[in-house]
This record gives sequence, structure tokens and C-alpha cells, in this order.
Amino acid sequence: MNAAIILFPGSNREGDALRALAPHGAAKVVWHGDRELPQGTDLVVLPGGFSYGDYLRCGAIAAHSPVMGAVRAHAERGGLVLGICNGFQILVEFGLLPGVLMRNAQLRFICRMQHVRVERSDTAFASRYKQGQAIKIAIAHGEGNYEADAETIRRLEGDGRVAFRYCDAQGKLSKSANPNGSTNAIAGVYSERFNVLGLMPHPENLIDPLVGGTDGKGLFESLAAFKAAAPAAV
Amino acid sequence: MSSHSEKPPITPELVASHGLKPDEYEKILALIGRIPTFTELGIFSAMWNEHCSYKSSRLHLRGLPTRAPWVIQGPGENAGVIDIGDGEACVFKMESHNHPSYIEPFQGAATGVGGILRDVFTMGARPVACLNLLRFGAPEHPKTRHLVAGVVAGIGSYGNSFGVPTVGGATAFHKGYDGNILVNAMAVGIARSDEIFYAKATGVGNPIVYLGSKTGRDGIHGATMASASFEEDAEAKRPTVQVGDPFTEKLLLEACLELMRTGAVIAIQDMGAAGLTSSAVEMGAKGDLGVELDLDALPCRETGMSAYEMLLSESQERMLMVLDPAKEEEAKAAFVKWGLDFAIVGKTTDTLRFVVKHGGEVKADLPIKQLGDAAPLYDRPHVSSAARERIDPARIEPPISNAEALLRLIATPDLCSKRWVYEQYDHLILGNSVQTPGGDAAVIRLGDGPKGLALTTDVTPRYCEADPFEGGKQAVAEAWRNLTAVGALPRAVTDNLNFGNPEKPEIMGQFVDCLKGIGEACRALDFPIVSGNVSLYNESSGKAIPPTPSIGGVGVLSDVGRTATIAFKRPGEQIFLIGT
Amino acid sequence: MKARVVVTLRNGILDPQGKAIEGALKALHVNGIKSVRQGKIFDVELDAADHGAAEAVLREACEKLLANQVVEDYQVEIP
Amino acid sequence: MKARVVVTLRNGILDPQGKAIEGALKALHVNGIKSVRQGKIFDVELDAADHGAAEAVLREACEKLLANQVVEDYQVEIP
Ligand SMILES: Nc1ncnc2c1ncn2[C@@H]1O[C@H](COP(=O)(O)OP(=O)(O)O)[C@@H](O)[C@H]1O
Repeated sequence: MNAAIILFPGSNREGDALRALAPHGAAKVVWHGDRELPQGTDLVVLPGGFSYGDYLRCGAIAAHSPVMGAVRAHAERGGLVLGICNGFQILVEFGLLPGVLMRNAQLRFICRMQHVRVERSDTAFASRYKQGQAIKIAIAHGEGNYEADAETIRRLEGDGRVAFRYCDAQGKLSKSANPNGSTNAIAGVYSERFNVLGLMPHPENLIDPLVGGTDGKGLFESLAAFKAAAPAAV
Repeated sequence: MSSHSEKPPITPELVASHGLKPDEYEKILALIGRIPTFTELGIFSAMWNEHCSYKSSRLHLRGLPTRAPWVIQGPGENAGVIDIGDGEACVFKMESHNHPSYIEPFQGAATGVGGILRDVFTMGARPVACLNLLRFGAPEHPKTRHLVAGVVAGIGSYGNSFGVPTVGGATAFHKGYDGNILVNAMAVGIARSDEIFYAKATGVGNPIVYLGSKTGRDGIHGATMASASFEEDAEAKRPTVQVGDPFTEKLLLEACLELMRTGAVIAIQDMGAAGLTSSAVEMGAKGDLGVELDLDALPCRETGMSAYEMLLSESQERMLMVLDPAKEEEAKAAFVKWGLDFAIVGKTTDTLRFVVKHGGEVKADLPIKQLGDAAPLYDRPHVSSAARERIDPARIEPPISNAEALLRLIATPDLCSKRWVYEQYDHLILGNSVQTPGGDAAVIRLGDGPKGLALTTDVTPRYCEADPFEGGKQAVAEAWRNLTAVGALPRAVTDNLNFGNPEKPEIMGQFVDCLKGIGEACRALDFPIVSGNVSLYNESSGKAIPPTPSIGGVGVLSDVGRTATIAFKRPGEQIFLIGT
Repeated sequence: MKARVVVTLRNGILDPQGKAIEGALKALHVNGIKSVRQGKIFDVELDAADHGAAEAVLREACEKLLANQVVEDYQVEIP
Repeated sequence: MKARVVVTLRNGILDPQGKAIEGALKALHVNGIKSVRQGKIFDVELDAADHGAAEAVLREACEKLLANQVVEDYQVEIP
């Protein structure tokens, strides 16, 4: 699998993403000022960070970077796009995913281990998980409170485009298991064609038993398996 | 140069308002043989205040052990450096931002983190972890909540955006800090041991380059303020608050590291307290060179700034460097790529003078070495604290049952979980946090391992107050124990000595004796002090804080897979108590 | 020329900051405040020939960047 | 009664947000914008007998919570 990790000036989890992708093929870093993706890119990753300081709205300025045109074209061709944390914020600002990420309900940045429920496992991103499985994953964000108008939420739910929901260790949803006040405990959403995923948690930080656990690995393994099964997909 | 061309005229009041004592001013007159200009007075006040000159503490700091075979750089540079094997070095330091954090907790704490990160990456190291040590007033004091919320959010905001995990710290409360909280921040970075960068300039006629944010009127006289104790009206007199911009700092980090790889950097120094003045003077003085600055070229945020303001501004996220003229173009490419302001603002000279020009006029012309070397050095009178009466535990009736005492203890703000604090810090970024906050010491993996570092910050001011010598020893011993408890070999220390007004013999006595204790413990444990910071005049309305010499300890683990954690693992296991 | 842009959350969009402020004001015994919604302003200095040109530039700035029209409305005020 | 509170950064205080926006607008070819400073507004609904009472409550809210007077100024607008 050939991955392209987009580097904005204030990205800071690009190294974490590189490490998670390393076992699954080649990963290249692409500067935000570039206008093209490397030939043969299968997966575009927008990593975590504070792309432009994020003083206005998270991801707002990054969404206008020159490279984003190529990212849109890639997505329109059906190519895979993964936006993690700030990457998710950029994707909604850019319009590849619906909704918006507001300040956390308790108005504090929050970093901790958190469980999320895998809502479906029949996608390129989640085939290595079981539907309904609760996985332990890290969150680290100040603005991860997913909001959209009622119609959008209805559509997302109706089309099964919610990828992950915040839950407790048993997979149950509750107010206390929702760390940031997201509508319907949404932690990640898919695009209409399920080739674009945005999520607030950091699977790339859970790939090592020494550092918190390995529940994040499944996502990268799913992507690699998807690519292996459909080598000429894009 | 005419010393009368500038306003305001130099009066005893003006001298005093610059924090210079009459005898210190006499020393200036003797040194330069004339009345200083207003700009020069500002320079002296910045260089000779407690914060920059360590005039009350220098004498006593000399007694600390700072050497060991693994020490690459001890105190005196931006940060200390130790060899951790495999061609790698660990660069670290702790620094206080106490007064600014009391005035504006969010920005004060944020810029404290920014400053200490710059100290570390100035040396060529990529920061890998931050820690802090916080002391607040009594929980029920009306300002405490506001201060805690602001400080914690500020530390988090800066470190989280910059992209370095905040992996540990300490937080406690005591009424002795009601009017003067402590915010000590520590940063740790990793570099190749043969690629460390220093502040010492070399070569005559080399360009001095300014890089980073533009200069504004932020914190003018901040360094002087940091050395003046709080009076009731301190809140009215505050200077313009410094605002941190972690995004620019991140760009500065990447640009500096990229620049260093090109071989263009001869010397580098961050502009911290006393800004441009102290960074330029230090670079020249360390290299036995003169420095000539032309302030017309300085990138400014505001119009009409005077030389005095430019020299003393404490605007954040700025660096000064001496570049190899042959590599100027490569250097420029890095500045442009990262979108930072830069300008050639001067050159090195062979005159050993610090010359500042602005608007076609010479605003200052001073002997560069003496600005540092001739700074006052005081052996302040000190008296040791009276020994406290020993209490025989057998003679005390327990006021409550042990079980009740335990419940009360674990409910105290000092002992309760600090999760509320450290959850606001990204402690997982970089994916190397093997032991996260909440344990004895943090453990981070280096690269892909198996090597790692253990990091901790500790002090128990209660002990230092009761017996400064023993308290100083204990702080070091606790740091040492916390490192060994996670399986690390303790290697070196950074300290942050927070005390009251050194002009009071009993406070100076606390300082001297704590330092003796720290020195003795460090010697006994082969645990040298490689960097640190002194923060004096921590008083409000004439009352000093409890003596608080914070200790930051660094240890090395050869295999992070073999670390012990604090939690009991399963029921039925035996519990051992080790020690006396 | 100086101008101000005001960006507010659309009606119906939940405002966690406003809610938190309402709660905090109550806790501080500031009475009589029924609701708070937080927004942003941008004080802009610009070079523009006239009022119309200024408004055009500011609208462009809002649509391209300053406001997220999924959830926000904007208003341009030129004195 | 409805009112608006405007909180702006004091002169001379660095505004990293404004700076980032200036840079981004340039990159987006929105021309003619010389400087941007970002501030906050609070749209408040309140129970108050009259204009004077409303102003008093809002000032109290600003001093206690809405503005950080070390770095910010505030203004109360009651239509
Ligand atoms: N300000 C802080 N920043 C990061 N971690 C903290 C902070 N305060 C406390 N912690 C974490 O919580 C643990 C317990 O805190 P505390 O009781 O203050 O320290 P200690 O037990 O070391 O005396 C610390 O060891 C540290 O890991």
C-alpha cells in the first residue's frame, strides 16, 4: 500500500502515522504546498496536529492548502482518504465530510484512553474489527465535539455512515462515556462512498503493547488487506 | 555619542526604577567612565538584575557538583547535556515563569513552556517530553481556582500544539503560595552527541541573523519584574503581557533544525528574558568578540519602537544566530520554507564592544565582557533556620483513627488524583509514552527503543522549611528514588530554586542551606546538576513562599520493556516494604 | 479603512461555549442572564477605494475563510 | 432584552490568531487586507428592568468572567 501523509506546517502526529503505516508498505510525506500526490498513491493520510495554529477554526486554513485539490481528485476517483483528529477537522472544513467539530462540551482539551465501538466492519478501514466491538484507543483533542444539522445526522445514521462511537469498555453508550459531547457519540464518519474516513481518536498511537495497547492496529491492517485484495482498485 | 541626546535624563529615581541600587550605578559609572544613555541604562538593568546575573546566587551555585564522565555540557548554556550512549545526548532544563503566571495564568504558563522548549531546541535537540512542577495557594483562596484553570490550560495549549508530550509533573497547594504561585516547566530533548549547538560566536564580520516572530512591546522589563517582589499594587503596574504563539514556535523548531543540518549555524541563542540584549551580549562575550547591532533592520510588530524597547522586549518565539556567510542562501531557503520573519541585524566585530545603532545614531556602546563578568556578585548575609524541636511520636495522642486519617489524607487536594490536570496535556503524542502521568516517574521510549528515559520533578517544601539542609537532600533523594522505582539508572539533574527575598538573611539562609543539601545528595548519588534556574523574590506583601527547590531528574533505561509500574497487578500478591 | 466582521453561530446549532458561560455566570451569582451565545469578530484594516469595494473584499474573506457556512452566519460592518 | 458584549484584545498585545488569518488571506489571494485582529462577541438575552440595570449586569459579567482585563477590553452594546 502506498500512503501519502500530508504535512501542514503545524502537523505534529505525522511521525506517529508514519510509524503505524510502516509495516504495510511505503509511506511518503507530502508538503502542503505541493499540488500533486506521488504517482500510485493508494491512501492519503491527513495527520493530527494544529495545521496552521488552528486559531480560527481547526482545519479551516489547511483546507485551502494547494495540495487539497489533489486530495479531492483522489477521493473523487474513489481513492482512500484517512483524516485523523486535525485531519478530520480539515476534511469537514474542506467539505469532503459533513458536519463540524466544535469545542469539547466541557471546554477542555482532553487526552486519555477511550473506548469506541466499531459500527460496521464491512469497509476498507474496519474489516479487521468485528461489528459492535469496543476497542481501546487514544483521544487528544480540544475540539472534537461532532455536530451537524438534524437532517445531516439523520442521513448519516440512515446510510450507516457512522464509523465509530464513543462507548465504555463494554461497548455501551452513555453520557459519561462520551468525552466531548458529540451528537450520537459520533467519533468518526465515512463519506458516501465509504472511501473517506474522518475520526477524532488516534489509532496510530495504539500499535504497540508497550505504549497503551494494540487496538489501533486493526485499522491499518484493514487498509493493507483491502489494498492487497484489490490491487488495481484505484 | 552624546549621552544627553536621549530622554528621559538619568536621575536617581530613574536608576532606582530600573532596579539598580546606588552602588550598582556607581559601578556602571566607573566601568564606562561617563553617564550611561537611557538605552544603556536599560541594558545594564537587564543584564545586572537577579534573573540574568544571578548576583545573589552565583557564589553558592559554585558549590554544586556539575561534572561526571557522562556530562557533555553543564550549567552555563541554554540547557544541560548528558551522554546517553549510542551517540545520543539528552538535553534538558527547567525554568520558572512564576510572576507572569500569577498575572495572566494562561499566557504566563504557556510562554513558560515556550521558553523552555526554545532553550532545548536551540542546542540542536528535538524536544521529546515536557514536565512541570506547580504550586498554588490554598484551594479555598478566592484566586486559586482561576489560577489553576488558567495555568493548566496554558501549559496544555502550548505543549499540545507544539507537539511534545507533557508526561509528568507535580501539583500541590499551600497557603504560602496564595499571592505567588510557582510554575516551573521542564523540557527534554534528544540530539546526536556530536551535533550540539552552542551560544558562543566565532569569526569576525559574520552576520547576526534574527529569526522568528516580530518584536513588539511585550514584557518590556519583564526580567526586571521577575526579580522584584510583589507589592499589593503589582497588578496595576504590570507591563504588557507576553502572548505565546505555539504555531510559530513549531515553525521555528523545524526551521532551526533544518538550518543546523546545513552547517550554516555558527552560534545560536534564543531570546528569552531580557530578549535581544542578553542573547547578543552572551553570544559575543562567550566568543571573545564584539557585537554591532543595527536596529533599523529589526522586524517590528509596532511602529515607532525605540532602541530601548527593541533591546528589552520579551516578545516570544525569537532566535538570534551567527551564520556562516558562505551558507547564507541555504539558510534563507529554510526561513522562507517555514514562513518566518528573518533579518540580518548586525555582525560580529573584534572590538569586544556591544554597539547598538538605530536611526543613524549610536544608542549604546559598552564593553561586552564586563556586561556579564562585571555584574555585581553578592555574598549576602545569611542565617540558618533555627532547628525545630524534635517531637516524640510516642507523646502524641492520635486525634483520629488511622482509617479516618487515611480517608482524609487521600481526599486532600495534594494527594488526590491529578487526572484533571494531566488529561488536559497531550501525554501520548509521539507514541513513545511507556509510563504516562500518575506514576512515580514518566518513562518514554527513544526512537524505536529499547532504550528510554525516565523523568520526574519533585520537591517537598514542607521539609525544606523545617530543615533546609535535609529538605534539599530529600528533594534530590526523592527524584532519585522515583527514577529507580521505574527501573532507570538516574543520570543527572536540573533544578529550579524558588525562594523569597535574598536580601533577608533568613531567606538567604534557606537558600544557602537547601543548596548545601542538594549538593551533598547529588555528590553522594553521583547525580550531577547540569542546568537550572534561580527564581528569587517570590514574595507577596513581604511574605516569602515556602522554600521550594524543584528538582528535575533524568534517568536512562536500557530497555523500556523492563520497567515497573505503580499499580498492584493482581490479588493475592505479596507486598514488600523496602528501606528504613 | 477599518471594518468589522461579525461571525455568529446559526440558530439551532448547539453552542457549548455559550452554555458553559451561562453556567459559570450562575455560579458566580451574576443574575438575570437567560442565555449566552458566543461569536467572533474580526477587526480588519483594509485598502479599498470605497465602501462597495471594501464590502466585496470582506465578503470574499468570509466566504473563503472567516466563516464556516455550514454552521455560521456572517455580517460585515463598515462604518 | 437582548444585548451584545464585544471583547477585543488590547493594543500592543500580540494576536497570533489575527496574524495567522492575515497570512491565510494572502495565500488565498484575498487582496487589500492590511491587518486582522480577532475578538469575541457574546450575544446575551437577559431579564432587566431597564437599560441601566442591563448595563450593570453585563459589566459585572465582563469583569467577573467574559473579559480578561489583563489583555482584553470590553464594550457593552444594548440596542
Ligand atoms: N502538573 C502536572 N503535569 C503532569 N503530570 C502531573 C502534574 N501534576 C501531577 N501529575 C502526575 O500525577 C502524579 C501525582 O501528582 P503529585 O501528587 O502532585 O506528585 P507526586 O506524587 O510526584 O508528589 C505525578 O507523579 C504526575 O505523574
